[in-house]
Amino acid sequence: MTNTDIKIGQSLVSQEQSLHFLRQMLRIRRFEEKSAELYSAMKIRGFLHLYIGEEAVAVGIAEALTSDDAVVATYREHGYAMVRGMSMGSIMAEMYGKVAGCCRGRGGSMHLFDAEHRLYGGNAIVGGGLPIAVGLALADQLQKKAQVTCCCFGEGAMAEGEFHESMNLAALWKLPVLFVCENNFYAMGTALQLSESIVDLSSKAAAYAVQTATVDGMDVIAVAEAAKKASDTVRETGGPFFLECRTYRFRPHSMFDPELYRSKQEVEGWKQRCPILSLIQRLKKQGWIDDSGLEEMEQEIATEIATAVDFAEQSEWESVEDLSKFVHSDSGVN
Amino acid sequence: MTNTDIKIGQSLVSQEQSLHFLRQMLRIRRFEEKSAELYSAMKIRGFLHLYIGEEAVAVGIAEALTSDDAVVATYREHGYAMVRGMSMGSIMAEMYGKVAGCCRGRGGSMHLFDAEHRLYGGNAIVGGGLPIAVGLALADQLQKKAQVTCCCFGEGAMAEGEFHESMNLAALWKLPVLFVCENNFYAMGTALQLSESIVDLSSKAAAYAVQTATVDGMDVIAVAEAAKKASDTVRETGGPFFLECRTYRFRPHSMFDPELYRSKQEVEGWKQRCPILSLIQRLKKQGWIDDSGLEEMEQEIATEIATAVDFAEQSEWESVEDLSKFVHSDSGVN
Amino acid sequence: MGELELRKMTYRDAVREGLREALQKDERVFLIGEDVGRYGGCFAVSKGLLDEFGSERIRDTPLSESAFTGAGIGAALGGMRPIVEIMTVNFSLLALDQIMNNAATYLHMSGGQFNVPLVIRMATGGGKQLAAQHSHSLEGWYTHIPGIKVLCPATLEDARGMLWSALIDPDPVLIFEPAVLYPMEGELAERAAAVNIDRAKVHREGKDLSLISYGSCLHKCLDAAVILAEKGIEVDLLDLRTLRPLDTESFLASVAKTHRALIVDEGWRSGSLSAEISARIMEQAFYQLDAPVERICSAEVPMPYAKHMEEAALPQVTTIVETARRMVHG
Amino acid sequence: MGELELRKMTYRDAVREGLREALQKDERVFLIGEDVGRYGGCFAVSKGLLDEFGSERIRDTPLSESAFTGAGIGAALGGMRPIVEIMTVNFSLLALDQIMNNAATYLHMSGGQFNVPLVIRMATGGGKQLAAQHSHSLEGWYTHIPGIKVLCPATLEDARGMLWSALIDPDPVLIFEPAVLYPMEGELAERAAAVNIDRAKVHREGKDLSLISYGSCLHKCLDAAVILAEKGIEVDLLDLRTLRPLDTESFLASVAKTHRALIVDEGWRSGSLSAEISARIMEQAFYQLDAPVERICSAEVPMPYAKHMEEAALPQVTTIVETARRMVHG
Ligand SMILES: Cc1ncc(C[n+]2csc(CCOP(=O)(O)OP(=O)(O)O)c2C)c(N)n1
Ligand SMILES: Cc1ncc(C[n+]2csc(CCOP(=O)(O)OP(=O)(O)O)c2C)c(N)n1
Ligand SMILES: [Mg+2]
Ligand SMILES: [Mg+2]
Repeated sequence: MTNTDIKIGQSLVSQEQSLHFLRQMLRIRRFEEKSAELYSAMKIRGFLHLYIGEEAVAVGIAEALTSDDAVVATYREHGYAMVRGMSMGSIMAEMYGKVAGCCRGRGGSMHLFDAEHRLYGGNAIVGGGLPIAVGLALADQLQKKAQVTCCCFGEGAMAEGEFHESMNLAALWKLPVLFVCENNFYAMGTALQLSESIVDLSSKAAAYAVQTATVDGMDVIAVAEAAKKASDTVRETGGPFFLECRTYRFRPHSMFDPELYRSKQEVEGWKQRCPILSLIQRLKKQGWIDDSGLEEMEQEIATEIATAVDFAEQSEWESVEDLSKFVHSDSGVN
Repeated sequence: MTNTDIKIGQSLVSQEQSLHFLRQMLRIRRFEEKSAELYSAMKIRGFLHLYIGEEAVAVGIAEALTSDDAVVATYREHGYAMVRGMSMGSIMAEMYGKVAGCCRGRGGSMHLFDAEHRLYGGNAIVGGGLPIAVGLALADQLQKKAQVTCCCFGEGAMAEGEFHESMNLAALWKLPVLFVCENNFYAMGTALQLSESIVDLSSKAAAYAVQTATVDGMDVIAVAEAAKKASDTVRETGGPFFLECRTYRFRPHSMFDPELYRSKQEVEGWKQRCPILSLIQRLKKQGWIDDSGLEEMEQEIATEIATAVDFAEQSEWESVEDLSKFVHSDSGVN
Repeated sequence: MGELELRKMTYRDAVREGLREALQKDERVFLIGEDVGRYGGCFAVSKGLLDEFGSERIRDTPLSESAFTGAGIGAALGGMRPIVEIMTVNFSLLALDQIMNNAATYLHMSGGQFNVPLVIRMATGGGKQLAAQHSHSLEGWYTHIPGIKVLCPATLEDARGMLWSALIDPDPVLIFEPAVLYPMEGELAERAAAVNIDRAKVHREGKDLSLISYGSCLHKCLDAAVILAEKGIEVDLLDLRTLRPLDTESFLASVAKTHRALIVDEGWRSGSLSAEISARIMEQAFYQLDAPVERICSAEVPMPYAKHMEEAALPQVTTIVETARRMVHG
Repeated sequence: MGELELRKMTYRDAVREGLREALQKDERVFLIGEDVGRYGGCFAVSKGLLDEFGSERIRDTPLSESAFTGAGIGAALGGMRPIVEIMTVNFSLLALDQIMNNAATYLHMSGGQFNVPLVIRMATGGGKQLAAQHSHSLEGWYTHIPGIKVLCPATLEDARGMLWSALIDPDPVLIFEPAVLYPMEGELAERAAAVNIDRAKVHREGKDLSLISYGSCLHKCLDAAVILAEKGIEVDLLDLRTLRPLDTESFLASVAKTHRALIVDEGWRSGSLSAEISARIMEQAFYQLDAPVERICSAEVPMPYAKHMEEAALPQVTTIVETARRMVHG
């Protein structure tokens, strides 16, 4: 192994790439910490579902996707919005409900959309995004476009009928969908074993004749590697793949959650495996980053966030005259 | 093997029982042949889904059920209505739309109900009966009643989300449901392989941690035996069981079906395996029935059917004044 | 010229021609649903199209209403022009989450970024003795949902022409085909003329009473109108055609002329489309009314199987005639 | 006596007390739904009940709206008295097939053999900036379905009392709890008094205008009524309480007195419950009206997230006041 490479997980990752992983995870972490603050300050309202603890998943997955690929996510999608390339400003402004937000303030935290980066939401109905992903992949197949549609959902969504129907269609029609299950072991307060008669999620997916893999969702490099293999398989076979990422939600489900359903110790145990801290340790051991370098990165991110908040603060409110704008397209669109 | 017993399939069945099987299958066959006639004569209207070719399933399953057990069936349920003990008259009158019908003419062929024999329909929404069966079994579990709820559905229903959700609940909560999949290889005109990414249906069910078995649905004794094992398992474990019965629909899906989707040869091939003819051959070989005995049985059944038709013809029409009767219970019911 | 030559065909044939023309005109168009291909369509509407266009464009689906409807939404977002066929409105309840929470909201939720050029067709209505789970007439109910358009072709011309108009609409359009109309015969010009999907159509002019209807009930109203004419009552007969958005102008114009209105629809009475129309007339034409607006709808019961019971539950010509006479002559 | 002692509590507490009393009174009663147990209910309504009654009677379910709602129907058929909680009406679309095609039809389809003593509770309505997929107000829409009853408690008394009345009803009853009301404070007597579920309630008597509402909008009407009173306008304020079947008598009696009616509900305007009420007044009280009945409903848009936009979409006190004034003074 050359000294320009580091063996982490099972793979060779360059210094540049591993620092990029760190930066992306930190950007999500700090952005959401700020969002939580702004929620308490009543700048952000509605539901706010934080991704804190699960950052390695979105960051690792993003590595395997091209700008032509599509992403369908859930209400816990800030991470995906960022890794897809959306600016913090357009996301923050959206959560402020301002016109400069990616959806002109109509969507909020649960509904981040971006045509340019092919992010198809932000869906607040559990399981609701799966059929959409199947359809996007069907459109690609019919148009002979070699694109992947990445569909992310929580383990809780797997109990919904739409999971069953969508997996079957994707497998039956050999559609290029990368199903990414973010298994954080809880659906709100319902533990996986209270939700599924079989907790080995890959074996559930296998029952649709779909290729599967399970990866440690707290290890960004492992996720990136697994996602690469998975997406390569999708590109080669043109058919679906199911990737389970085992991760954990450090924060409450949303901003109103007494967390009666899990113990402090359990949460603490998982925090020991924080994807960001562990990567930092490994990078330091490798001598690829030191405290000052880290400090610098934190500074840059802090500035980026401050600029985004500023942008959101400065932005205008949509005029109420435009309330029914976008209920239908201005004719012409087609 | 003693001469009072006959080794058919893998099991020992008495002469009495095998003649009973034959009579039950013939009753269903002849009753439905008559129904088809009466449909052409416009005495019966709406949809009429015939079970002809599949009689071994209902007859074999019925053997494993007690009068305390419940049955939830589909729109193709004449067979179940009969084997549960409903009179041909109340079924025929129902299909005539007469007040003497089991549902006072409100249900018709697709909605046969009978509280006395615990037949909970007759459901015309594919997959719609599965959650109901889960609930009936849940009620039994909560009330500590050692009863089985038998839920029958076609293989096409397995693609519906309700199949997925219901199997998971039954397995997760260990509910006494006997799921009987009548795999006749077509859902209307859609062949199994065009409907499921995996055509081994038992393996699909196994993905819910449910015990499974597959049986030749054209062999009534094999079905009876498999059903007995299955229901015994449900009674012992208190949990669900999935039994696939491979069978075939000799007739069109309903009365309007050009059958463009399957070949005459395929149908002929399956007709060679007619569950009734094959049982008759085996009984004759065994010397347990001869042509005169068969003739006698046919005569008795013909009389039973004639009486039923007569009963239906004689019955009154519900008065239109009672149109909205049963939209709500007469208070008091609870 | 072709346009002028009239050909005898059924409503079913007209829908099929609309589908064929759309599939020929735009390769982004495909038909997806249960048994649309090998079976030929549960009402034989798509019979023959599989051979003509192949299994990619005439796509049979498993029994998965929610997923294949959602897949239609996704395919529309992905650049295609899907026509999703849900066999009947009764099964559309299983796809309602996809329709209301995705198809109808995507454009607005995304701040105008993602329109959904999707068409969903389904058969609707009772009258065939299919009982409580197979006889719903929910097209009026669907009109409550912002973000979608709702059409109900009552004529061969609309059965053929509305599909293309719906396909060129950038947003989701639901087309409800009354199942009892499929065998209806009529004549159509060789080539389809484009039809508008924003105006009601006056089928008969009259000064005594505005008779407002759509779909299968339109034909009961046409029969009633003939009988009423014999009795000297001239009705202004409107076919709403597009149920959302409603062409309020047309029925207000009619009421301004007749000062009396009777609405006939097959939905259950409470919360029927008729209620909305009555409320709009109340709000916008109250002072022009000589008598209260009345409704004839279906009885509020799960549809019974028996023929005489089903007839008692559905709007009938005699009821329309009697009600109209009472309203005009008191 | 206990009955007379009043205790301070929230609407949320009142619902919880109703649940607790029902669970204590009848062992056939159990609560089933997503996160009703360990989480304590997504709105903390069932908090504490798991410890008190155990996981068999306070049953957490997987995310499977259709199956656990259908399981509730089956359990009711099997002799239990299930209370199915669907977190919010937005998710009930996934269970609508079970509700409309099974719960509402079983008794009639079976010719009276199988009644379904089931209660389904769900939160409803907007006002919390939850945007297009989480702000539906569909209780009025549900009233279109024959075979079910629809209740919407607007007061603490009804929040606690309606549940038991629903449970002793032999047929399916849907209870919609406006989510914005959960924190509302008030006082209740120690012991629950049974409440009727067939009559509307007059909250204020007045001769100038009938103000007809229910649920969260009732409270906007109460505020409006105070302002209007200051302006010398006395409204007759009705809380419909039971949305299906509607207590038509009460609002007709009110209109007979005031000759003017304004209906306020949070549903989308087209096809709203208000339309049905307006149509009934048209049909049965036309000649008593001095002015057209009017409606204030939600704008026909998927609910936007931004606060000012959501407020613009929902009925507001100022609109009610202005409309009422115009209607009375012209
Ligand atoms: C169909 C539906 N039912 C219920 C809800 C309420 N709800 C929102 S998130 C959630 C839990 C989902 O858990 P999971 O799929 O594991 O995703 P996670 O939140 O853990 O990321 C529930 C029950 C919903 N939004 N949609
Ligand atoms: C939810 C739903 N979708 C579609 C239909 C129309 N339909 C009735 S039977 C049927 C095929 C069902 O096939 P299967 O489950 O295999 O049962 P079989 O008829 O073969 O016994 C279809 C598509 C329906 N009744 N319900
Ligand atoms: Mg989870
Ligand atoms: Mg089948």
